[in-house]
Amino acid sequence: MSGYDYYPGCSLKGTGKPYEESLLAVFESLGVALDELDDWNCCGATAYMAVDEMQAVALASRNLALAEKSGRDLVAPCNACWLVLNKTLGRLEGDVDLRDAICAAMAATCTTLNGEGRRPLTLEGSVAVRHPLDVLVNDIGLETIEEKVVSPLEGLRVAPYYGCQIVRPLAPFDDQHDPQTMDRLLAAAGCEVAADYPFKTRCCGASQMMTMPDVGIDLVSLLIEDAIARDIDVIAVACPLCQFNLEGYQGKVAKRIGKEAKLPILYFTQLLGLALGIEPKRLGIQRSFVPVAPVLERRAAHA
Amino acid sequence: MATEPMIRTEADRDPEFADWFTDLVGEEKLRECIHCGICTGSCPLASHMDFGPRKLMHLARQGFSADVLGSNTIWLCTSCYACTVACPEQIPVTDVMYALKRRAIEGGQAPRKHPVVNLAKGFTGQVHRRGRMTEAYLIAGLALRSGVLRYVGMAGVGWNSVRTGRISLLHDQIERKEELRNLLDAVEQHGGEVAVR
Amino acid sequence: MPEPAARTSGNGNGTPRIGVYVCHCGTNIASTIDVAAAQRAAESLPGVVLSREYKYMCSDPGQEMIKDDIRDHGLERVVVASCSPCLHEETFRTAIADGGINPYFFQMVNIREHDSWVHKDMAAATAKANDLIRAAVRRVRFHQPLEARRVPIDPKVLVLGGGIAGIHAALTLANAGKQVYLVEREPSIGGHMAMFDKTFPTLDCAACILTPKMTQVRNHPNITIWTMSDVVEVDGFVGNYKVKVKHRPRYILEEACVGCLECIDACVFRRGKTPDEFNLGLSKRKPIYIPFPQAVPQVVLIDPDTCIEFRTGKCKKTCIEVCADRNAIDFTQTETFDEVEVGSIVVATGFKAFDAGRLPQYGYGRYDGVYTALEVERLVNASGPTEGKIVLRDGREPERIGIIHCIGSRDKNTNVYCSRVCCMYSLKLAHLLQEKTNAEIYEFYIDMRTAGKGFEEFMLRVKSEGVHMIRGKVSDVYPEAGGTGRVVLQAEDSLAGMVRKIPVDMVVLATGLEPQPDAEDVRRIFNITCAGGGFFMERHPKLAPVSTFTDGVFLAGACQAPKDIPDTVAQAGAAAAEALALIDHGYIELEPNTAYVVAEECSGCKTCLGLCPFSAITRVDGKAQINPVLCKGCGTCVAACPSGAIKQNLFEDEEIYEEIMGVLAHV
Amino acid sequence: MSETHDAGQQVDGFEPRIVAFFCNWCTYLAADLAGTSRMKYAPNARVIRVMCSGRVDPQFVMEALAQGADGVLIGGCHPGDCHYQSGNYKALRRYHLLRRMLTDLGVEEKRIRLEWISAAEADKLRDVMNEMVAEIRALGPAHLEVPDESFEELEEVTV
Repeated sequence: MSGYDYYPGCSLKGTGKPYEESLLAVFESLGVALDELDDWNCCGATAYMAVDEMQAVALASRNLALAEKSGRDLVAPCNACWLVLNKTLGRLEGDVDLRDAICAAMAATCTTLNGEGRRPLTLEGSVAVRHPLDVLVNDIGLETIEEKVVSPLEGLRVAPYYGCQIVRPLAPFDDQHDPQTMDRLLAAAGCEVAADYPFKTRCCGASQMMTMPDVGIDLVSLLIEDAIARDIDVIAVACPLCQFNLEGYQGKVAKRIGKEAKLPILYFTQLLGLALGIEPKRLGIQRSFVPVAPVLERRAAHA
Repeated sequence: MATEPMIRTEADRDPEFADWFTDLVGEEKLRECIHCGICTGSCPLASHMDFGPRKLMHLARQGFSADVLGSNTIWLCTSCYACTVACPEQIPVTDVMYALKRRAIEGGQAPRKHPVVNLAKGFTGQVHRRGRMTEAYLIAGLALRSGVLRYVGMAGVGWNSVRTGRISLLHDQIERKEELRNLLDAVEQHGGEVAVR
Repeated sequence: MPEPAARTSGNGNGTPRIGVYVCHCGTNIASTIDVAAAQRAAESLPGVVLSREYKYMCSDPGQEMIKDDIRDHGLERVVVASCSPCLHEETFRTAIADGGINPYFFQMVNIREHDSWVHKDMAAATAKANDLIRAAVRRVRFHQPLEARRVPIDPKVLVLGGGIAGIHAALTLANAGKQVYLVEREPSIGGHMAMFDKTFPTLDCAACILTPKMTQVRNHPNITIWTMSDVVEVDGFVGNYKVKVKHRPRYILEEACVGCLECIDACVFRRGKTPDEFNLGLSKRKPIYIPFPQAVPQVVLIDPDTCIEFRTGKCKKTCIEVCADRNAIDFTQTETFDEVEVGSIVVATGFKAFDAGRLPQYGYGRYDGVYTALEVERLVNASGPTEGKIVLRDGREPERIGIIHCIGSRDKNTNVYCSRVCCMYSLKLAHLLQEKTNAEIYEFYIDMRTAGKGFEEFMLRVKSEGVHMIRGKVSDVYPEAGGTGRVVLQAEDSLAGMVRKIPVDMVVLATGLEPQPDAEDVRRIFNITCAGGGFFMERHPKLAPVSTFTDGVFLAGACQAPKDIPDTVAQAGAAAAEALALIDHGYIELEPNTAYVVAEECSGCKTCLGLCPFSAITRVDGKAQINPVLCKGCGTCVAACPSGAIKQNLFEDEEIYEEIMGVLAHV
Repeated sequence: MSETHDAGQQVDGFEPRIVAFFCNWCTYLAADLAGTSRMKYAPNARVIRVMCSGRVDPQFVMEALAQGADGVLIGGCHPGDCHYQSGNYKALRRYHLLRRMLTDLGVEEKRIRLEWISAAEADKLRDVMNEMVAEIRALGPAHLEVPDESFEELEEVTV
């Protein structure tokens, strides 16, 4: 049972495409299998929870049920998916009535394919849902990764940005207030980690950027302005929504803070991929809104 | 200029709402709030709220349902959980916000054209139909329902996304849509509010 | 007392004449238990010749009523249903003895703590009371006349902990002429108070009021000070404790050292390299050092972890050279032990300041400008690491200072209780810091708790001095961009109804008070109890606040709960007074609940011999024999005796069987 | 403070009767503390005070069951905390033997319970009381008729 099942979540098929591309490329380069879960559905994210709680739990549960059949851990790269799936696991474990209701409904309506054909879908709640940061650092290991780094990103000053939902309210693999996993991974990739960046777990505005743009711009401006003031070259992220919010609106941010804002926002997998010597195109670097080349060139000149 | 008096009488209170609210979390935790304000202090959006989570929860405990459900506070919560992990009384504030959102939507107290509500409804509608969410349609739907104009300023982002191949007009969907829809309908009939913790 | 075997005396039908009294305890009992019904139910129980209810049985009229009834109605047994026997068993026994019958012809029924206070349903609570009263009535018929055992009290006292609590207790006892052993684990007595600068609300200098007391302790002929020492074993019981004390080596002969400190100057280390414990690491010390200038005893010590001689054996030992005439340095010292006998013990082990590193969100250890309150006490202290100048770790003087209350207090993630002193010491530090720096000072508080003599007035004074009061707990501490060295404090200003961000140069974390980390070990050694949170538990929160459940062991100071200096000193005095009362009484009466052997029934099987932890049982002429002086009355041997030859006073088998049948007899 | 409602007074009328033997130094005081803290718990137990859980003769337990108790609770100090050094260990040893014997006689294990409850653990006392009442209520009344010979067997247990 080597390798992992992979739950991309909706965003990684859309705006988060570079995350998926770079994640798959990195795992392939490290020789670790990542197999997409068959017929996964949306996790429900934060929106479903605001409308119907039972349905939200049911949505996540179907994925958990599909995933537990292989006996492998499930990798969920999107922070929101990761939290929703993990929170649902906790609630199913702590609330027998809830679990019974969901199991009954699922067995009656959903199926899965096993050796004997289509069978009603059952749920035990036995799968472990993991974030790629956790898997890379705690399973694959920094030593293994360091060995495979061929092009360390020396001179690149990177601020690790974890966002909210992989450290709150649950923090199974890192410190809640001062997480270090991404810091260590970026250091392994040769980056200069900006340990002084104070907002590594501060909210990016999430879906408010769509619904109340003024509010969203406010939050992102704080994050970008501080990074610029600290001479940071790149902010590294671990969530598609964080990436989109931090990168997509820098024109508006510039107006808000009265300074130029052209700060590349890259997935930690993209940076790690570069260090592993993977072709930038395979990492989706060209899909960035903010040009990345100037920063990389400056680094090359520096090195 | 019209002024809204900041005075409430006992007649404004809705005791049933207060009871419903305090029962959301076990062990009477919601009654044990010590008003330290760390929820509001840690909230990245408190500065935009009618009142921060501390005050909102106090109003709810007192049964001022109209103030609570009519406030923008619950719609501004981004589920970042900063308040939840900071609370010295271990109140799961974010989950309480979810419950208030549901109550407002179910009771029809949510602002009719509020973009957050529209986004949530658009999102759930899509997922209910197709099992997955496609960003292009989510945004388009939001723009249509909440008034197109406020999204004009966002057009740059849309163009960038198309340019870099990060947005697709193809609907993403799952194979066994029918099964998922039946599951969602089945649990909806089961119904009922699940305790927050 | 001419009272023959219980069963045969009394009212003609073989049962003694029993009186039952049911107490209302105001409304404490009567609001949940139908007292009148319980009284009527008791009336019809076999042997009961009289049953009464009364508002407060423990009051004088209540006691008089019992005494009168014994005389007027010829009562031979008394049952009182009221509160816990821990509270008033003694009261009623005394009254009954005054009334003229043996005090042990009495049984108490706990219908308050065990019944009315813990139940809501009146029918169920009343039924329970009836069962318990019935059991007591059945039991009391079998009571035997007994006499309390008297044990003499050794007048020596052991005081554990040399902070202000231990110092005050020791002095009080010594001044009354009692021999005191004062055991302190640090190299000097003085405790936390020695580290403080000024004390609230009067702002007297802590050293000015503490050091004279420390000197008194040193010079007192009745006090033996043992520093660097721990109690490792306590044996015995009230009046007769045997205590084993371990002395850790300080590598200095205490009698020879005169405290000239020349060895410190002579040390091969030109300057200190080890973080100084007393200054909380804000300064450095050498391997040979004295904890602080006014230390008692005035004796240096050597830290073997950093001393070159200990680490390599190749030091020039300049310290020994310079001490040639006194020859006080001894690298060969090892642990030694003392065993002393004392009659009573005062535990005054104090508190530990909450470790601010447990809350990384407040930046302690991460940002230079963040200090704990105790560190700031040292900073503002004229004899501290900066000689009282407020200089930050990066060398700057602060222009803005934020004091954050309730760090490690009032938070279910750390400690749920209020640490009680932090509001006041924060105000004090605000005053002192403002006096020394002219900085703008912000107090971030949740509730300002200033209950105490002169406390509210002090708060008003600090407010009038212009300190900003922000009602809200700081949620974020993060460094300002641009390398200013400042950190930004973010909090809801709940009075203004908005979130505020305030950049400050210095943050003071008002850390709460926690039990000592080894409180659990101390608790075990002294056989006392820890309450929630780990503080030692007093026998009764109101009526016995310095006693413990172990007779002869008393509590003083912050080891019992967070408290300020005045309360600590008051409690230390009370603990000393309780010990003195015990000593001056000369003896203590013990429950006559010892076990005894009915020799005819003993089969000599030896089962009991190994069971007694106090070696009270011996075998004489093939039969077990119990030494009543050694027996503590646990009854373990009684339960184990296969032939039923061992019995226990006050807890005879038939008494317990009657109770069992009594509680289950209702229809 | 969380407060469990009186678990008593059920419609079906079965109210478990529990005899509780509490040691004087820990569990009895925990029950006192529950009182001073005004905690609420099920009113089904009747407490009999002994100096030490080591005093609880297995025959007391048998007698209680024979007299109609539906359950017996023994409360002592935590291991290492015994006021008499080791009485609670003796109690524990006897408890294991006694329970094995009672199981042989058809008495459900849950009817006999030994708990270490320190003087500070009023909340634990409350929880144990409520839990035990609920468990025994689920079991129904005990119908124990102790054959005489088992009292003799007890003597082995006793030692």
